[in-house]
Amino acid sequence: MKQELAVILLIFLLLFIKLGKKEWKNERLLTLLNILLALNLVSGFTGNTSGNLFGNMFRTNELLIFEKNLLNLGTLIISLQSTAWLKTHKHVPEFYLLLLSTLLGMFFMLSANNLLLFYLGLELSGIPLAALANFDLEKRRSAEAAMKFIFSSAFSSGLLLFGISLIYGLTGTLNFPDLAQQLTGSPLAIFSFLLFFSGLAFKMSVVPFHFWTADVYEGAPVAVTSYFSVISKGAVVFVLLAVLYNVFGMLSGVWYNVLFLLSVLTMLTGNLFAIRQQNLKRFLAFSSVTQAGFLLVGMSGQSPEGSTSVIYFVLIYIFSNLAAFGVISHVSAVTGKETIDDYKGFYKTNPVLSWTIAIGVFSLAGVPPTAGFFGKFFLLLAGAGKQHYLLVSIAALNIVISLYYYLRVVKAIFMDNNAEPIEKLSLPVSAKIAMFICLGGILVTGLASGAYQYIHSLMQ
Amino acid sequence: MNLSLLVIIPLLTSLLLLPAKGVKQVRLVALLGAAVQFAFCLVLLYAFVQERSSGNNKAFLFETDYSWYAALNIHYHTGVDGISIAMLLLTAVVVLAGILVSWRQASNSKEFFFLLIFLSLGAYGFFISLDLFTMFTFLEVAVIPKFLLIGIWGSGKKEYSAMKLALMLLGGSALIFIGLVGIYMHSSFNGTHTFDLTQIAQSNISLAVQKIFFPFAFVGFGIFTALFPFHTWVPDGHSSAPTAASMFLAGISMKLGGYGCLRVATFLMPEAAHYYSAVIIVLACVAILYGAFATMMQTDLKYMNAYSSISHCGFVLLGIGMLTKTAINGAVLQMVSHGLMTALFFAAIGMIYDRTHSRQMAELGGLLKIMPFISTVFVIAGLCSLGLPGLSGFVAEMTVFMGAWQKAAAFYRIATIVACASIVVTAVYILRAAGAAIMGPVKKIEYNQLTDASWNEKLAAGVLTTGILIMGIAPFWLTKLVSPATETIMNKITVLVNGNII
Amino acid sequence: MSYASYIALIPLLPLTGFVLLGLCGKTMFKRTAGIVGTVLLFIAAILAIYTAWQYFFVNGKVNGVYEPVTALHFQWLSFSETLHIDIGILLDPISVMMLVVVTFVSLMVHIFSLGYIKGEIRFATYFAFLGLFTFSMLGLVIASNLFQIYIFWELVGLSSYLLIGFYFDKPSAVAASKKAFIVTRFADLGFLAGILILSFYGESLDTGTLVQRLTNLQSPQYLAVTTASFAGITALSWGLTMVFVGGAGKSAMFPLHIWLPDAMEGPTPVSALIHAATMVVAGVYLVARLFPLFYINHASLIVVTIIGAVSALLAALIACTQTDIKRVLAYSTMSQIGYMMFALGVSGTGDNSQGYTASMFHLFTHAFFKSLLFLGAGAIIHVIHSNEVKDMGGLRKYMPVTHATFLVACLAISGIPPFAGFFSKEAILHASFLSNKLIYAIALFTSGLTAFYMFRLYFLIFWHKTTERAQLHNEGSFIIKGPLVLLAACSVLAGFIPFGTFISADGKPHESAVEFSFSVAPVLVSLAGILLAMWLYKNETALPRKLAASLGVAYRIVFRKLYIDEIYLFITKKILFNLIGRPAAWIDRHIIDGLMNGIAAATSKISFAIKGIQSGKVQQYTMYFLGGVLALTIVFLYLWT
Amino acid sequence: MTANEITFYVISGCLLVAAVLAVTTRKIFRAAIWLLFSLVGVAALYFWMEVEFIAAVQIVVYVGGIVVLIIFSVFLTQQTGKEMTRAPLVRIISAVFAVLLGFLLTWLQINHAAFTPAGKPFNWDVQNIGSQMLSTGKSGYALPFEAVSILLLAAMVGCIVIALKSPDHSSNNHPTDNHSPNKNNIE
Amino acid sequence: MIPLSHILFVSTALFFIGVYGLFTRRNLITMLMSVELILNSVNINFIAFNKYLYPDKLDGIFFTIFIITIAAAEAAVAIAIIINLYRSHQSIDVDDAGEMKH
Repeated sequence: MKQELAVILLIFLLLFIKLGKKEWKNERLLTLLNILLALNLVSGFTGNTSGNLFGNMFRTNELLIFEKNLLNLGTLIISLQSTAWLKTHKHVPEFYLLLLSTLLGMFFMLSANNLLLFYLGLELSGIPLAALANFDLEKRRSAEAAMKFIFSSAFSSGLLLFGISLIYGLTGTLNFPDLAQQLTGSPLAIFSFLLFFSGLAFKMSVVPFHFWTADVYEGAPVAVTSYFSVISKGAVVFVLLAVLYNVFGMLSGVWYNVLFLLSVLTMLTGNLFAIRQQNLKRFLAFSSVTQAGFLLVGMSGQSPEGSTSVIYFVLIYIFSNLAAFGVISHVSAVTGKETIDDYKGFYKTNPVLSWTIAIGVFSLAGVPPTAGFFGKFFLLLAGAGKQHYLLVSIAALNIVISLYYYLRVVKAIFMDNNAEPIEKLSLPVSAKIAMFICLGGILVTGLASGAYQYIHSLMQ
Repeated sequence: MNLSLLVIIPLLTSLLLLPAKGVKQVRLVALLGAAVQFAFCLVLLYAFVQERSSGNNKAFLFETDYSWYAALNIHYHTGVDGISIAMLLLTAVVVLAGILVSWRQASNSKEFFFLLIFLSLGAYGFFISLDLFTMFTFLEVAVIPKFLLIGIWGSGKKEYSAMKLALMLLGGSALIFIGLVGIYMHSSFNGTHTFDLTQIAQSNISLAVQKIFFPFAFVGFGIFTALFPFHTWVPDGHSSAPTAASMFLAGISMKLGGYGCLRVATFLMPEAAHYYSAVIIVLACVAILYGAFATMMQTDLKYMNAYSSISHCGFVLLGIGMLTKTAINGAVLQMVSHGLMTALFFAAIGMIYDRTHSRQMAELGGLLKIMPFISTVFVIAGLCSLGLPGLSGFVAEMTVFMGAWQKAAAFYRIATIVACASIVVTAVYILRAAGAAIMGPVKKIEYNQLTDASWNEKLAAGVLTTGILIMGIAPFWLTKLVSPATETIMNKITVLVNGNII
Repeated sequence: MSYASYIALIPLLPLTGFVLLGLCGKTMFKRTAGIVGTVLLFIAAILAIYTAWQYFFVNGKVNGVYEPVTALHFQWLSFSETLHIDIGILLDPISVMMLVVVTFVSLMVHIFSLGYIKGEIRFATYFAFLGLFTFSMLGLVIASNLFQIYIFWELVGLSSYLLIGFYFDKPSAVAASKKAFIVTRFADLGFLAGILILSFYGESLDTGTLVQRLTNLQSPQYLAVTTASFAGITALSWGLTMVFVGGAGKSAMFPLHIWLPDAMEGPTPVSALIHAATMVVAGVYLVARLFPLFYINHASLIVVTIIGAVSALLAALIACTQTDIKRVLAYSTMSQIGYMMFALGVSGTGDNSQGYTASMFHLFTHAFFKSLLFLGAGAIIHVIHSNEVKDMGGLRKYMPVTHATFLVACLAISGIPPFAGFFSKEAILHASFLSNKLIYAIALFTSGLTAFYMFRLYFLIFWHKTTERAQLHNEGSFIIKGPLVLLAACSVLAGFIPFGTFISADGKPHESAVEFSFSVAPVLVSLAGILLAMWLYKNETALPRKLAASLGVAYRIVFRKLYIDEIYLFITKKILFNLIGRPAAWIDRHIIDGLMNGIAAATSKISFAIKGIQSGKVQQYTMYFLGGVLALTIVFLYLWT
Repeated sequence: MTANEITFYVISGCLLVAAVLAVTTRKIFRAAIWLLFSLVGVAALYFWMEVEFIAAVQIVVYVGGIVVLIIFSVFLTQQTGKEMTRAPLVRIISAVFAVLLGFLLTWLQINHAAFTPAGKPFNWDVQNIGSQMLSTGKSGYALPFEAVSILLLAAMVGCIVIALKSPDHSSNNHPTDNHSPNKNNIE
Repeated sequence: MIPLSHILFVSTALFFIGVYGLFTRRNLITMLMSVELILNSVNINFIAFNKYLYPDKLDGIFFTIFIITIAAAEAAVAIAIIINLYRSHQSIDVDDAGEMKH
C-alpha cells in the first residue's frame, strides 16, 4: 500500500502546486518532479510489507511490489526523457497529475483481489490516458488519437464489463480467490472469459484488438506514446498473467489455445504491418504489437519460468523501448521529424544518439548481447515448456521477420545518405540520465542473471 | 589456462577502443588486442599439447563452469578440445590479418575496429562454449557486427547485401534456436533439463525426437556455412563487405556454422545425423559442384571467391555427412584451410581493389608486373583453393575424399567422385581468374602508376600465407590435434548407430 | 647402406634454390640468381650420379636382383590406421635412373638457360621455378607412397604451369599455361580416383605394400579388388585404368595430348626440360612403377598398349605437317612417349620383360636426344626470334655446332645405328614384334614417319633456302653450345649401356635379345624416311606443296591436328560454360536467390495488400474488435472444444 | 399475466424502442431525447425491480448529468436541426450482421446457462449501502470509493486542460500541424 | 413472475443496440450516447443478478454505482476530447478524424 500512498501523495502535491498562487517555472518544476519520482522509485524498494487489506480487496506481495517498482522506474525514465517536450508545455502539473493517476490506477489493478477494484483500476489507468493523448493541444493528430482511444477503450470496457457481469451472474462473487474456485469450464464461463480477456487484450494490443494502437501511438505526444507502449502495456501484462494463472486457472485448457491462436495472429499481423511503416512512432506501435505476441507465447507456458520470463521481458522491454523512444522523443520535440526517411544519415550527425537507438532496436529485435535477446530466448523457451513446439517455431520465424524492419531502421540511420540529415542535437541532462539508465539496463539485465533469478525467486 | 581470457581480451580491447583518439591510437589498440589474443592462442595451443601429452585424456580441457541462469540450468561452461583449438587459432590468425589489412581504414575507424573486435569476440566465445545457450548467444553476437560492417563500410549494393546476410543468418539462428529448444526439452541430466553439451551427450535423446530437431539445428548452422540452397547470402554478403569484413565472414563466420553442425547437430544427435546423412551428402555435393560451376561464370573477383566458398564449404558438410572419422577430420581441416585461404584471397582482392578500384576480371590484367607481391599472394591463395599440395587446401580436401571413400556403397562412391570432380572445375575458375586479372597485358595505362603492397598488407598476407604453408607442409601436427576430438564424436556415433542397427 | 644422409639433399637442393630465389631473388641475387641455381643443381647432379654408382655398383645385387631400398621415410598425413601419406625416398633401379636423368638434363638446361634467358627481368624467378620443378620431379621419382607421387605429380604440374606462363603478358602463353594445367588436372582426377580405389582395396598407400598385396593371389586384398566391380569391370581394372588416365594426361597421350603443343609457349629450355625429357615421361614412369599390377590385369594393359600406339602414330602423322619447329618437336615427343607406353603394354615380366626394359631404355635415351633437339631449337630461336621454319633455312653455315648436334639428335631419334635411339627403339620394336604384329606394324611405320619428319625439319632449318634472318647473328656463347655438345655425346653413347642388366620388370637382369637380322627392316624404313625428306626438302622445290595438295582433305585433317582442339573447345566452351556454368550461375541468381528474395517480396506484398485493414476509422476498429470476440467465441465454444 | 409482468414488458419495450430510435434517428437532438427516454426506461426498470436507490442514482446522474452534458455539447458543436450523415451502407450492413450474430451468440449462451433464482427476497437499504461504501473491513468499499474519487479528480483536470480554450491560443483558429496528412503513408 | 432470462434479454438487446449505434453513428456525440447504452445494459445485468440470484450481498449494486460514476467521468473526458477535436477539425464526424491510417 505504501507505493500507492506515495503516488497519491504526489498527486495531491501536484494539485496544490497547480492550485497554489506561486507560478512555477517549468524547468524547476520538472527538476523537482523528476527528483520526486526518483524518490518515489527508491522508496518503493524499502519498507514494504506483504499482505491483504480492505477486507481482502487489496493484496500485495513481493512480486507485486517488484512489478510496481518496475512501473515506477519506467515512469521515471519517461519523465526524464520528456523534459524537452514539457519545458514549453503549459500544463505540466496537470500532465503529471494525470500520469500519476494512471499509474495509481495500474497499482490498484495489480493489487486488486476483487473484480470491482480491478475494473476501477483499469478505468483509472485508461480514462486519464485518453486525456493525456490529447496533450499536444494544438495538433490535429493528438485530438484524433485521443478520440480513437477513448472510444475504443469505452467499447472494450463495455465488453469487459459485460463479461464481468456474466461472471458475477455465474458465481455471485467478485473476489478473485472465490472466483478461481467457482469458474469452471461451462460455455458461459468461457464466453465471459473471452469477453473479459478481450478487454485486457485490448490494452495489451493483441490482434485483433490492437487497431487503436498505431493511430494512438502516432498521434499522441511521444512521452505519452512511450507511456502507452511500456507502462500501460506492462501493467496489463502483469495483470493478465496474474488473472490467467490465478483466476482462470481452471480454464487453462481454453486459454492456452486462445493464447496460441492470438499470439500467432499478433506476431504475424504486427510484423506485416510494421514492415512498411515510415513513421517511427507508428513503426514502434506495430513492433510493440509484435512484442505483445511474444509475451503471449511466454504466458502460454503455464509455468513459473513462463511467468518469470514474461515479467523479465517486460523489464527489458521498458529499457529497450525507452532507449529508442527517448531519442525519437527528443528529436521529435526539437525538429518535429518522425519518419524513417528523416533519420537517414543520422549517424553522420549524431553518432551517440544513433548508437542509442541502434542498441535499443537491437534489444527489441532480440540480438545479443543486449538484454532483449535473453528476454526473447526465455520467453520462447517457456513457451515450449509443455513441449509444444509449433508455437515456438512460428515465434522464432516471426523474430526473423521482425528483424527485417528493425534492421531497416538501423540501415536508415547508419547506411543511407541524406542531403539534409537531422542537425546535431544535444540531449538535456535529464534525458542523458535516462539514456544511461536504459543503456545500462539493456546491457546489464541480460548478461547478469540477477534480475531473472530474483524474479524467479518471487514466483513461489 | 583460463579460457575466458579469450573472451575478455577482445572485450577489453573493444572497451579500450572507446576512449582512444584518432585513427592511429584506435588501430594501434586494435592491433595490440589482436596480437595479444594471437599470442594467447599460441600459448593455449602449447598448454593444450602439453596437457595432452602428459596423458590428460578428458574430452575437453581447461573447463570452467559457472552457473549463470540457475533457474533454467543455464551455465557458462567453457572448455576446448582439438577442434576448438584449431578453430581458435584460425580465428586469431584471421583477426590479426584482418586488422592489419584495414590499417588505413579512415572513416569511422573507431566503430569499424570496434565491430571487428566484437565480431571476433563472438567467434571466440562460440568456439570455447560447452553450453548450448552460451554458444548460441555468442553465435548471434557475431551476426550484427557483420550487418553493420557491410552496410556502413561496404561497397556496391551494400544495404541490400547487409540486410540479406543478416536476415538469412538470423533466420538460420532461429532454426538453430528451435533445435536447441528441442534438445533442451528432451535432455535430462539428474532430472533437470540442461543446455550443457557434455551432459546432453550423455542423456540419450530418442531417435524420434532427434529426427525432428536435427534438421532444424543442422540447417540452421548450415545456413552459416552456405548449405545449398541457403547459400545466397554468401555471394552478395562477401562481395559487398569491406575487405576485413569479407575475410572475417568467410574466414571465421562460415566456420561457426560448420563447427556448429559438427559439435551440436551431429554430436548431440548422431542417430539423426546417420538417418539424414544421405540428404546432407546430396546437398553438399550439389553445393560443391554447382557452386564450382557457378563460380566459373563470375566476372567479379569477389563474387568468384564468394561462390568458391560455397563450393569449398560443401566439403565441410560432405565430411560431416559422411560420418567417418577421416571425413570428419577432413571437414575440420577444410574449415581451417578454407578460413585461411579465403581470408588471404579476400585480402588480395581487397588490396587490388583498393588500388585499381575495380574487381572486374575484364578490367584488370597484367597486375603481376605492377604489383608482384599482391599478385603472388593472389596466386598462392588461388593455388591453395584449387588444392595444390604443399598448401593447406590439398591436405583438407584429400582427407575429406579419403574419408568419404571409406564408405563402400555406390551412393557414397558416386558422391565422392562428384566431389572430387570439383577439383577440375576449381582449377578452371582459379586459372581463369588468375589469367585474366593477374597475367596478360596491362589493360589500363594508369595502372602502371600503382604501388605494391605496403608493410601492413605484406604482414597480413604473410601471416595468412604462413598459416597456409604450415598446414600444407606439415599437416601431421594438426591432424594429431584434431584426431582425438573427432574420435570422441565418432565413438559416440559408432556406438549409437551400431547399437541401433544391430 | 645408409643413403639418407645425402640422398635427401638431391631434391632439397633445388628446393633451397626455389625458396632462396623466390623469396629474395630480386633483391639479393639480381645477377647471380642463375649461378646460384646452377651450382645447387650441379651438386645435386653429382650426388645423383654418386647415388646411382653406389646403388648399382657398390651395394649391387642381393639375391640377383636390385633390392628396392627405402632410404628415408616419415608419416606426413595420417588418414586412418592403415592409410597415411608417407613422405619417403625409395631407391630402385628405375628411380635411380630417373634421378640421374632428371638432375643431368636439368643441369644442362640450367646452364643453357644462363645464356638463353639472360637479360630477362624475371631472371631470378625463372631459376626459382626451374628449381621448384626439379625438386618436384625428383620428389615424384623417388616417391615410395602412391599419394606422394600424386603430391609431386601436382607440383610438377604447377611448375609446368608457371613456366609455360613465364611470359605472362603474352595472352597466348597465359592461355597455354591454363590449358596445360586444366587438362592435366582433369587427368589427375582419374589418378586420384585410381588412388582411392587401389588404396581402399589394398588398404595401404605405400606403393610397395600395395603392389605386394594386390599381386598376391591369395591375399584378402586381392580377392576384394578382383571381386568388387562396377559396371561389369573389376575394381582393379577401374583403379589401374584411372591411374593410367592420370599418366596419360601428364604424358600427353591421345586424347589428352592437346596441351603439349600449346605448352611450347614457354621458354624453350623449359620445353626441353619439362615437356621433352622429364615431366612428360612421368606417366610412363607411373605405369612402370605399378607395372606388376598392370601385368596381372590384362584389360588395363591393353588400354595402355592401344593408347600408346595410337598416340605414337597420330603424333607422328601430325608432326609431318607442322611448320612450327617446337610444335614438331612436341608432337615428336608425344610420339616417342607413345612408343614407351605401348612398350610397357606389350611387356611381360620375368624373362619376357623386354618391353619394360625397352620402355625404360627409350625413356632414358629419349631424354638426352630430345632435350638436345629442344635446346638446339632454343639456340636457333634465340638467334632467329621466330619459331617458324620458313624464317629459317641454310643455317648450317652460320651455326655449325648447333647443326652438328642437331643432326646427331635427328639420327638418334630416327634410330640409325650407332646412335642411342637405335638401341632403345630396336628393343621396343622387338618386344612388340614378339607380342603383337599389328602393334609392330604401327611401330615400324611410325619409325619411318619419325625419320621423315625429323629430317624434314632438319633440312628445312639447315639447308633449304637461306633467309635474311639467318645471317644476322652468330651462334652464341659457350654457355649455349656447351650443353649441346654434352648432350650430343650422351645421345651417341647412351645406347651402349647394357640396360637390361640394370632394369627389368622384376629386377633380374637379362640380356638384350635383339638380333642383327631383326634390325635391318627398321633401319631401312628409317633410311627411306630420311631420303624422302631429303628429296622433298633439301632444296626449295614445289614438290611438298604439290604433295600436300594431292593428299587433299587427308592432309588438311592432319594439318589441323585431327580437329581435336576444336572438339575440346566445343566441349568446354559450348557445353561446360554455356550448358552447365551459365545455367548454374543463372539459376543461382534468379531461381534460388530469387526464391529467397521472393519470400521477402511476398511478405512485403502481403504487407501492402492488408494495409487497408488499418483504415483509420475507429468504428471499423471496434467492429473488428467485436468480430474478434465473436470469432473466438465461435472457435472455442463450437469448433475447438 | 400479472400487472407486474405487463409493466415489465411495457417498460422493456419502451426502453428498447427508445434505444433503437436513439441510435437510428438522424436528427441529433432527437437522438439525445430518445436516449433520455431510454435511460429513464432503465431507471423505470430499476424501480420495477424495487431497487429505488439505483433508480434514483440513474436519474440523477444520467438524466441530470450526462444527458445534459451531451445536449450541451451538441449545442456547442452542431446545428441541431441538421440531419446527420448516414454511415456507408457496407458498414451498416456489416454492423447489422455483426450485431445480430453477437446478440444471437450471447443470448444462446445466456439462455443456455439457465440461471436458477435464489428465491430469497432482496434486502437492501440506503443505510446499508452507505455504511458498506465507507467500510474498510470485509465487503467494505472504501478503497474503490477512494479510487473512483481520484478518477473523478483526474477526469476533471483532464477535461479542464483539454476542453478549456487556452486564452493564448484564442487567435489561433487554424491549428497547425507539423505533418502533412499523407506523410505517414508509403504507397 | 418474470424469469431472469427475460431481463437478461432486455439487457443483452440494449447492449447490442448500443453496439450497433457505436458502429454506425458517424457523429461522435451520438457514438458517446451509444456507449452510455452499453454501460446501462451492464448495469441492468448487475442489478438483476444481484436481486435474483445473490440477494445476500450487495456486490451488484455497488458495481452499478461505480459503473455509473465511471460512465460519467468517461463521458466528461470524451466530451472534452470531442470538443477539442471539433476545435481542430471543425467537425465531429468520426470519419473526418481518420488522418492516421495504414
